[in-house]
Amino acid sequence: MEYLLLFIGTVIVNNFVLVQFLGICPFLGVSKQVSTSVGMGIATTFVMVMAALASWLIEHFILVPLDLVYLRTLSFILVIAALVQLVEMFLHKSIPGLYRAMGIFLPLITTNCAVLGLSLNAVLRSYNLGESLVYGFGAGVGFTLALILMAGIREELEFADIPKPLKGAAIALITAGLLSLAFSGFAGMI
Amino acid sequence: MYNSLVALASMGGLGIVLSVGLVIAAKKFAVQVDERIEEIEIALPGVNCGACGFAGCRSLAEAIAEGKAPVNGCPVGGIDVASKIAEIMGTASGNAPERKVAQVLCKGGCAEATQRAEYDGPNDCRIMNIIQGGDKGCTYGCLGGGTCVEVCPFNAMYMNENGLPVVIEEKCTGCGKCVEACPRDIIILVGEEYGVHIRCRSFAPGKEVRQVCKVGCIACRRCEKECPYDAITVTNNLAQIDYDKCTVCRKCVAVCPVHTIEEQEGKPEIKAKKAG
Amino acid sequence: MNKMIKDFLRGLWDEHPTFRIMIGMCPTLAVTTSAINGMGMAIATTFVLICSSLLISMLKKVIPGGVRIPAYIIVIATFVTTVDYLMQAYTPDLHEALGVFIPLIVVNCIILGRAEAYASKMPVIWSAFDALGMGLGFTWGLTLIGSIRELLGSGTIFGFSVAPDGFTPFAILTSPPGAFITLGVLLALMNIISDKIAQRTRANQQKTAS
Amino acid sequence: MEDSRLVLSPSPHIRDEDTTEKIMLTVVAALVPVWAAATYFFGFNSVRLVLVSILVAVGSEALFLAIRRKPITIWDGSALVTGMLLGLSLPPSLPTWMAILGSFIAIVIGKQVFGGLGANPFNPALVGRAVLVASFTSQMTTWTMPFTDAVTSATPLVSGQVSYAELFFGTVPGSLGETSALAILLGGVFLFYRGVLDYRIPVGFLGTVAVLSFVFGQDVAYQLLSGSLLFGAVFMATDMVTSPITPVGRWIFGIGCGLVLVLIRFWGSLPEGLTYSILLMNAFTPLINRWTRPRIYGQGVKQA
Amino acid sequence: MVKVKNFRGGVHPEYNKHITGDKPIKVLPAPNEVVIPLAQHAGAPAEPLVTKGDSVLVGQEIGRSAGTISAAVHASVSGTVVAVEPRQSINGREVLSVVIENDGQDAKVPMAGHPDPIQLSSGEIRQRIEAAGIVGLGGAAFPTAAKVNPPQGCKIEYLLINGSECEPYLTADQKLMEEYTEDVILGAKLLAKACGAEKIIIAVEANKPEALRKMRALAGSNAIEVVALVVKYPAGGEKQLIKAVLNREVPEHGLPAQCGVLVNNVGTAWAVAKACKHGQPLIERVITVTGDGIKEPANYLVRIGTPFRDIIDAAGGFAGEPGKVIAGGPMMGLAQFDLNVPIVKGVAGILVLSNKVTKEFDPMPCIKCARCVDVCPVYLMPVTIEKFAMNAMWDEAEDYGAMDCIECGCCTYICPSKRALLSWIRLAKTEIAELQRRQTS
Amino acid sequence: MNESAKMIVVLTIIAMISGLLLAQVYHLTYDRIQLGKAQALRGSILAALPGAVDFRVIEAHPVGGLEDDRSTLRSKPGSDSDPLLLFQGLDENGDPVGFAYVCEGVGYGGIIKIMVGVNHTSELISGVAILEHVETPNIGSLIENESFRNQFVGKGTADPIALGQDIDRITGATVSSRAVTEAVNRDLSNALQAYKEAITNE
Ligand SMILES: Cc1cc2nc3c(=O)[nH]c(=O)nc-3n(C[C@H](O)[C@H](O)[C@H](O)COP(=O)(O)O)c2cc1C
Ligand SMILES: Cc1cc2nc3c(=O)[nH]c(=O)nc-3n(C[C@H](O)[C@H](O)[C@H](O)COP(=O)(O)O)c2cc1C
Ligand SMILES: Cc1cc2nc3c(=O)[nH]c(=O)nc-3n(C[C@H](O)[C@H](O)[C@H](O)COP(=O)(O)O)c2cc1C
Ligand SMILES: Cc1cc2nc3c(=O)[nH]c(=O)nc-3n(C[C@H](O)[C@H](O)[C@H](O)CO)c2cc1C
Ligand code: SF4
Ligand code: SF4
Ligand code: SF4
Ligand code: SF4
Ligand code: FES
Repeated sequence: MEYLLLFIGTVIVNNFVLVQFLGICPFLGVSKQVSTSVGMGIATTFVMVMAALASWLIEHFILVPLDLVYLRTLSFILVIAALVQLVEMFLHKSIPGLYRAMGIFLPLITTNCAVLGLSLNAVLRSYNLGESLVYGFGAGVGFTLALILMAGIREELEFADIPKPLKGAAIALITAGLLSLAFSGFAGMI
Repeated sequence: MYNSLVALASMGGLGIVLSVGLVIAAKKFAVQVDERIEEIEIALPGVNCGACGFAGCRSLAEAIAEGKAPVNGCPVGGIDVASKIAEIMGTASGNAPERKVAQVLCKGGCAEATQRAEYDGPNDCRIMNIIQGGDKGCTYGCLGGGTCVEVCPFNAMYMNENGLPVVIEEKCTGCGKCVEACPRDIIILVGEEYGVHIRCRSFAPGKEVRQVCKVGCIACRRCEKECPYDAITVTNNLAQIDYDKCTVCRKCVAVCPVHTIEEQEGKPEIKAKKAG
Repeated sequence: MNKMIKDFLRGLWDEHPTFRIMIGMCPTLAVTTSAINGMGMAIATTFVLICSSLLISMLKKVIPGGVRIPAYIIVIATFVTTVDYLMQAYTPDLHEALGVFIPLIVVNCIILGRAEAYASKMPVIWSAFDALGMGLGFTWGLTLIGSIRELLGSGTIFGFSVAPDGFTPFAILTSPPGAFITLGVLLALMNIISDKIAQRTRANQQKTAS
Repeated sequence: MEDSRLVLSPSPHIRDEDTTEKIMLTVVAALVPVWAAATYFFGFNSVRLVLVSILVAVGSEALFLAIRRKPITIWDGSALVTGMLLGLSLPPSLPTWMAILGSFIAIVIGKQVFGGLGANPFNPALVGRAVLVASFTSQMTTWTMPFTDAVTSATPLVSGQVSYAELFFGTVPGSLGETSALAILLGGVFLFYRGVLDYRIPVGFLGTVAVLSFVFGQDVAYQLLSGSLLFGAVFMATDMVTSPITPVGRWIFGIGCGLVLVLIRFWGSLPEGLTYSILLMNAFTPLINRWTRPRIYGQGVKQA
Repeated sequence: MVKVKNFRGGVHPEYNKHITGDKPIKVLPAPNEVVIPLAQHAGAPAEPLVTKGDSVLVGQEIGRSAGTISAAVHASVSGTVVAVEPRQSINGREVLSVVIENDGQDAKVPMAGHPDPIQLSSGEIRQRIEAAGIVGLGGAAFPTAAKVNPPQGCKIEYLLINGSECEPYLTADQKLMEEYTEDVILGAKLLAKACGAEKIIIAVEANKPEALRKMRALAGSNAIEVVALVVKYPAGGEKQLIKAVLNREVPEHGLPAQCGVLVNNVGTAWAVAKACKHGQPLIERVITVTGDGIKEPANYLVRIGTPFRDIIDAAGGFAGEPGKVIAGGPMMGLAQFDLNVPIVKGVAGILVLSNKVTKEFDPMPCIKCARCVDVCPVYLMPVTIEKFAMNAMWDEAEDYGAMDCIECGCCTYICPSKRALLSWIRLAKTEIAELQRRQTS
Repeated sequence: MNESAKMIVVLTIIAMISGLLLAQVYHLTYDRIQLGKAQALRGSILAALPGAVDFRVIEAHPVGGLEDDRSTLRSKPGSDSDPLLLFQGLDENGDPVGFAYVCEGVGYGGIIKIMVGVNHTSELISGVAILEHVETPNIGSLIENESFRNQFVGKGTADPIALGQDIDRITGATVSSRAVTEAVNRDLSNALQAYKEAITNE
């Protein structure tokens, strides 16, 4: 039950993109088409779970025992980047189908606030391993949800007669704002 | 101090582990990715217009890298892009494709051509054409709905007051979108140096053409006879120019009794052809 | 020299990180609830940007291509952590307000992007100018957004109350939806302004041409 | 006879009488009883806020279009509906300038920046309302008793101390238009009768709330009648522009609104979730449309 | 009260059938000159058998069927061929036509009738249908001979006789059913025999009580059932009819025969009866001349090839300034700009709308009211397909079923924003077909 | 040197240098950071305990631990064994003024951390300070205002503090107001008891 609450809380109440402002760049960049945003969402979710696991291990087996918390940011980002790169190489070589559907997004994700933010947050909130994983998964799902919703709207907006100065990023930001407004109804729920 | 050493050692360890891992992985999972694809894609204009016949710039880049498309495959980019790509591909053949521009082969606008009905429907030539062949008296002529103008991705066309499309040749990239869109096949791509055009596409007999249009080709054959290079032939009631032979000498222009043939300023005679 | 100034100015408008290239959006939206927060964040980022650009430009010959990215990340992360601790020590309130977004400077695309695209290819001095331009661009951007949100959302600016009595703050501007919408509207304004500028220069060119 | 050219046009050659303007005016007509009830209960405040909202909505639409040098299409009536709905969703004691601001935002941020009528992904009136709530929370949650200007602490949804009859007729504190279930139902029936209202959304919405209230042991009738649920389900969730176009999609939309509303009402920290439930489902609309395409005639039918 | 048969979708336009509903069918004298296009049907145009100067008799074959999907064409008057040349036809194009000057004799070629045609074998019936050049008179003008020859593996169980005449204004089928009930039923029986159908169902819209009554009175045998259809356009659409009457669906991109059904118009049945009984080819048909722009609306039996102008003159000419002259009904008919075009086999009426009725429709932005989705009788999303078509996204349009559109026009009719949905969908269909053609070649 | 080896060596060296540097930064700033934290803590303790000029930390072991908090979404690890920190405020003479403890409530935006001060003798609340919160600026954040916080002064364990009666809500921020009120209420008696036990044991 607590895991469920944590999950729901991370997905909708404290949505990574719309409430926490993490991962805005890919959110704005890759939300032009529903199909790509699904791929991106899945890839991000995967990386987030992996990052949650990796950072928990580092924190609890290296940084804390050796009293090296000041190396947290550095070690997290390094390990995540390396891991993602490994996975990407692996997919490219071994499972080309999956690579084409999802792998091509991986390099985009490596150096992205959402993933590092997730790792740091999980540690700062002293989640245990299970919680970290649920948190990572929830964050990924929340990111995916926001991305797909945005993509659905933006595909429609392609056909709309939007004033010229607002075309592109400006209208995307306003849409994101209204989306965030819609999500704000959940605020304080959990 | 002790803590500093721990930091030194553990970061060193991390560095080793990661770099060794990456080195091994890079070898083990190496996939031959053609770096040139990336470079070519950057060199391409990135408008994704599809004029090259591929599904966007990326696809063309892949095709060029694989040798399935020529380095000058992008008609939009022209010589600059072609030579850049040629550099990347290491081939010397940076010859730009001949720059072609769109020419509208109909002169019968509102003032010259008759209407056979009052059209009331979507302002789209393709739709007009489906609906009983449209409202224009001439069933070969421009419908004036401006679909070509709509589809041009480079804003290289506009409709004039006479209800005919005009190509702004400096802006036209020869992408051919308008050619494809025009339901009457009135637009063709022609090398930009050619400055004489027979602006009519009607295969109707001269008598019928006269009834519906003041400037339509009546197949009187005067231009055919006048042309010193045999560049004009009249078949199926219509005079057409073989641009490969045309030298832009302009002799035909004056003889046309209905002024179907039009010359463009600033496009001089092509002397080289005369010799050959 | 001229080109160097141009490169420097580029970051301030033509390739403005926030309003043109749209990178580093997370801090741009998250911490600009007040002018001081936005400015603090931007200055911290600028510091890291300049330092890492300098260092990477210096080290560019030494670092082999294969480990380029991890090496840059280490350099950047080192500076970020340094800033993190310095701020915690000397500006604890600001540190508190910016929260997790300070360590997240590591992944700010401006920094790695500049490192990749510029510093790894250009001489040290040029890189520094480029970084300074970008950083200042980022700074004025974030300060502007922060000021607007603070002024309308709380009636203060840099913490000083400037609103007349009876002013009811437009609180949505300090909330997440307000952040998105403010930036969206600002972006539209920037587009209008640069359109106007482009028009004017074109008109000028035509005038001189004729 | 030859002189006059005949008209050439694609079939069909006849069109239904209904136009977009008529549809919008029908909604306005359906809102008249609601406004009348609001004026009866809240007096001048009702006239003041609704009128101001309408004027500002129509005015800002005209202004925006004028700046864009587009045809001024204010006579299509959609801005009128938006303004009226926004006005009716405001608390009676709200300062006029806030209504002006909300109405302006509804039209400009909620609608015109997306390209005007038909292009907005979110319900403009609700965008306006949500922005007001987020900005002026206390003013937007300050209620007055009907027939007086006395400020009361809470709406029946929060206080929970009024009879069904009061809820039904509307002698309770609340937003201008939301209090009288009777007037809303009157308008709703009229809309349905005129074919403007698709029954699926209100039925799905109210049905879901009823079922879930029952499941969670709440007073079903009370949940349905209190707050702005009825008003929103009849007039706002049904906004065509921002709700799905497929039949199945409209069921999903209605049910989704109900789910979110219940979630917020029972577990959220806000007393009322109507605005957010509809806005959230608005966001889902493009996806719902995409994933609930009707089966085409003959599709999947095997040869006999 | 028997329950009327219904289907999903459709619209309720003003039917306006009262204008001609009580007007008996008048025989229109043959005109001085007829123009008989050689392509009046779906499929390959007929090949001309006569040249300028030839003299021809009524019922003489002047165009030979040019393949399996094609139909013969016959002279509808006797006289001299004055031209074989392209002439404007109702589809707006010039079509190779035989122009015959009427000599007023009405001399007929010898026609081999049969006193009790029901005795004919199914092969003989089919042969007579083919020889008579019969095509579907319901609108599509598909050669009936090809239609009654079901494709391999299809067993026809039901013959549906389509007497719904759901197009507003038109009353030709209605009058035909009322005045020639017997022949229509005979034709139905012959068609059933020709295609091997076990059961005949005659479907008539419930707003034609007289036709229903007469049909029911004569249907008699239990092999023939007469059902009342919901009064809704397009109840007469083949697919909608099958769904309403039999609750079956024709497979997508398939033929009715694949669900065991053959649908024929009442006029077609009548023509089949005449071909078998009198050996008369398809040289005349019943049409309705109506609309507020015509002086004396009426139902006429006219010769194929009669120019519109003659018919309009016979009906008293225009009432005031004409706006639109439409070949067919207001929902699917084709607007004409040239009154010299002739009546062809597939045209059920001439509708003249005055200037008052033909107002311009200025499209407004779509408000996504989904009425078009609700009324589409093949359950498409017209608004979505329109959007794709306007943006030249043909693949997406195809994916959303553009090719399944039956062009009934319900979506455009109902749209409160007066959008030209069908026009764009039609464009999408043309472009998709073009792409498919290019792909296969 | 071959390319791979070079990669490994360079990366390792850079990593090591960075580690070393950061260790230095950490040590250089450590004292100052700790001092800052302590000052912040001290400030809020002294604000909650008027009259105190200094404080000391008492570890207490409340009976049964403090109540679980749904905000943190997790059970507190071994709340029985974990000591509760109480801060005893001392006046100029070093005499106890009272004690302060930290409690948490769930507000509109998230967790609100509150420092509650209790008078030594009267056992009534002497002050409340908000340590951390993420409430909406200008709405929920008004709980930081003195006018709101001062309402708690003088309240005690005798009868539960009720929102709306003892404490005026902040308009439009019921959730935040309630969170603070409930949090203060909930732990008050427990903490008081633990404090009493702790000082008697000493
Ligand atoms: C064997 C057979 C083949 C047919 N082939 C076609 C065909 O290729 N194209 C076509 O439009 N109709 C074809 N039809 C006729 C259709 O089923 C249908 O009756 C005709 O298209 C007219 O329908 P409508 O008036 O509803 O459009 C065929 C019918 C039969 C029995
Ligand atoms: C929208 C639509 C409406 C139609 N309405 C009628 C009708 O009212 N009566 C009719 O006989 N055929 C109607 N048809 C044609 C029928 O689909 C079908 O082609 C015809 O009944 C087949 O008979 P036929 O081959 O004898 O013409 C309609 C077709 C469509 C697409
Ligand atoms: C954008 C927004 C921000 C809000 N921020 C807070 C907040 O910080 N604290 C709070 O208690 N309620 C907040 N609320 C919620 C409502 O103000 C409050 O729960 C509700 O109005 C309770 O109504 P009442 O105060 O009239 O009882 C917020 C609501 C919105 C829409
Ligand atoms: C049944 C119906 C309900 C409507 N509801 C709303 C509404 O809730 N809010 C609104 O701004 N406009 C509403 N409108 C008006 C119109 O659809 C709206 O302004 C568009 O969303 C603007 O593009 C409604 C219109 C109709 C026909
Ligand atoms: S669409 Fe036609 S006019 Fe426009 S650029 Fe392409 S070829 Fe030229
Ligand atoms: S040239 Fe073709 S597409 Fe262009 S306006 Fe004329 S008919 Fe239309
Ligand atoms: S989409 Fe086609 S079938 Fe559907 S209603 Fe429109 S015209 Fe009729
Ligand atoms: S009927 Fe017209 S307005 Fe309604 S959804 Fe369809 S296209 Fe849009
Ligand atoms: S700053 Fe780019 S994703 Fe956060």
